[in-house]
Amino acid sequence: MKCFRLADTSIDVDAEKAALGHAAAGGCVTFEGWVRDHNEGRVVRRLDYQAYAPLAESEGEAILAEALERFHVREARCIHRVGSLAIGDLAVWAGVSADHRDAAFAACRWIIDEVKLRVPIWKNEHYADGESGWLHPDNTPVVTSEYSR
Amino acid sequence: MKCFRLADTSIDVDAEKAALGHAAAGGCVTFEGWVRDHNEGRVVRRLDYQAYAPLAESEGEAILAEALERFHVREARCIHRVGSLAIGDLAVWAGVSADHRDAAFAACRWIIDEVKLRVPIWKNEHYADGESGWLHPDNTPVVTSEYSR
Amino acid sequence: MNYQMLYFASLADRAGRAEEVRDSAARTPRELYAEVAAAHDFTLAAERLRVAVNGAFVAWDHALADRDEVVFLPPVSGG
Amino acid sequence: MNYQMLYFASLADRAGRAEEVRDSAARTPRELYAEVAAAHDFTLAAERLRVAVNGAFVAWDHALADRDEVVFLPPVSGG
Repeated sequence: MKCFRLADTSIDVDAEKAALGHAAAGGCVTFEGWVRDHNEGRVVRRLDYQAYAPLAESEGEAILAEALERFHVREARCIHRVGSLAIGDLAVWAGVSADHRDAAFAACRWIIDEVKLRVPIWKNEHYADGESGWLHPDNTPVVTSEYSR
Repeated sequence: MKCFRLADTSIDVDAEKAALGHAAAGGCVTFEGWVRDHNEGRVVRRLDYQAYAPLAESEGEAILAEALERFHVREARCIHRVGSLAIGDLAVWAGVSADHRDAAFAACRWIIDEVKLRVPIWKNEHYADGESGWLHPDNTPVVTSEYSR
Repeated sequence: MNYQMLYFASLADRAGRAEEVRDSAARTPRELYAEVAAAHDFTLAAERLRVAVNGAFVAWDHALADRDEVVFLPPVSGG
Repeated sequence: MNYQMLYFASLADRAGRAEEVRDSAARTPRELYAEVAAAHDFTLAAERLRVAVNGAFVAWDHALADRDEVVFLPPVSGG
């Protein structure tokens, strides 16, 4: 059973969360990343996610397996959108169930941090002024820092 | 609009989460407390929550208002069950939306911690051996520590 | 004065009731708790409790008024 | 040897394509990146990139084989 997946259509949050259920779990923490209408002071209209799918899936799966080893958690799942998204759309969902809330919070936070750091997915923001650009992990634009010389 | 509520029937998570939506929010963190089948080494069959409703509601509302002041968040909600619950049932739900995930994680964690500390709600666990007992905030039983002398 | 008492959780079990009207000479929650603790054999020390009057937390030396709703709150365990 | 190249994000924009088959004398990702960077005017330094061969991360001195799928990965920005 895959715990990390890429989705090219809307994420079914209820289905994801149902997979976290466990009679011994007393807490569940989820993170949702939504498409925000602003970044670094610019108005964002929409964005595209591109992924190197085979590696994104294996790396995402490795992160979740590592989370189960590092934290005292029962279940962990993550699903990331690819394609074109509008403001307010759900871009990424991560969820963890655990006996205690300390572990659930810590593991969920760790998973989303690692996904942003390690999984080969790229965000292209489209701005209100008509420009667009690929972003770095810190959400600064690739274009101005690398190519505008 | 009330942001903290007590519920004597199942919590409608979708309705709660919809209230967190905000175009400027890039992240949403939710915590769900589930009825666990074990506590302090004992098998739990079900539990009851009792609340002093007027004070629970005003104190819960105060916690959420304080969260909006302390953390850079957009929306915050919490809903807590009262009455009789079975293993796996959702006992408490807390959710926060924020521009950035740091604030969303921190605020959601703070809210659930404060609710457990300050809101007048009491948990009575019913064990597999037929015993039951009210719990302290640290989940140790009231009965053995205070009354069994 | 008459006070409307509400009891919750372990205190309700101990008192064998969820509420009662008490005719009492106590003028503060501290005095009133000493009285009801003796009456119902409560063993929880006042320091472990909080007190609410008419739905709001108050201090132990708060001045009580006739017909106040007084609640002694055991340590909470929600969540 | 022939390598199946895939390009993503800013590198795909820069190269004007998402993939290409390259006939190359390069024997490691390091040599191959120098070659494609020159061909497509990539300005991202190799130190900013990671490299994957046949769907798995590899070191820059990994020995390439004929028909390998080689991907130079710009800094990621998912989530």
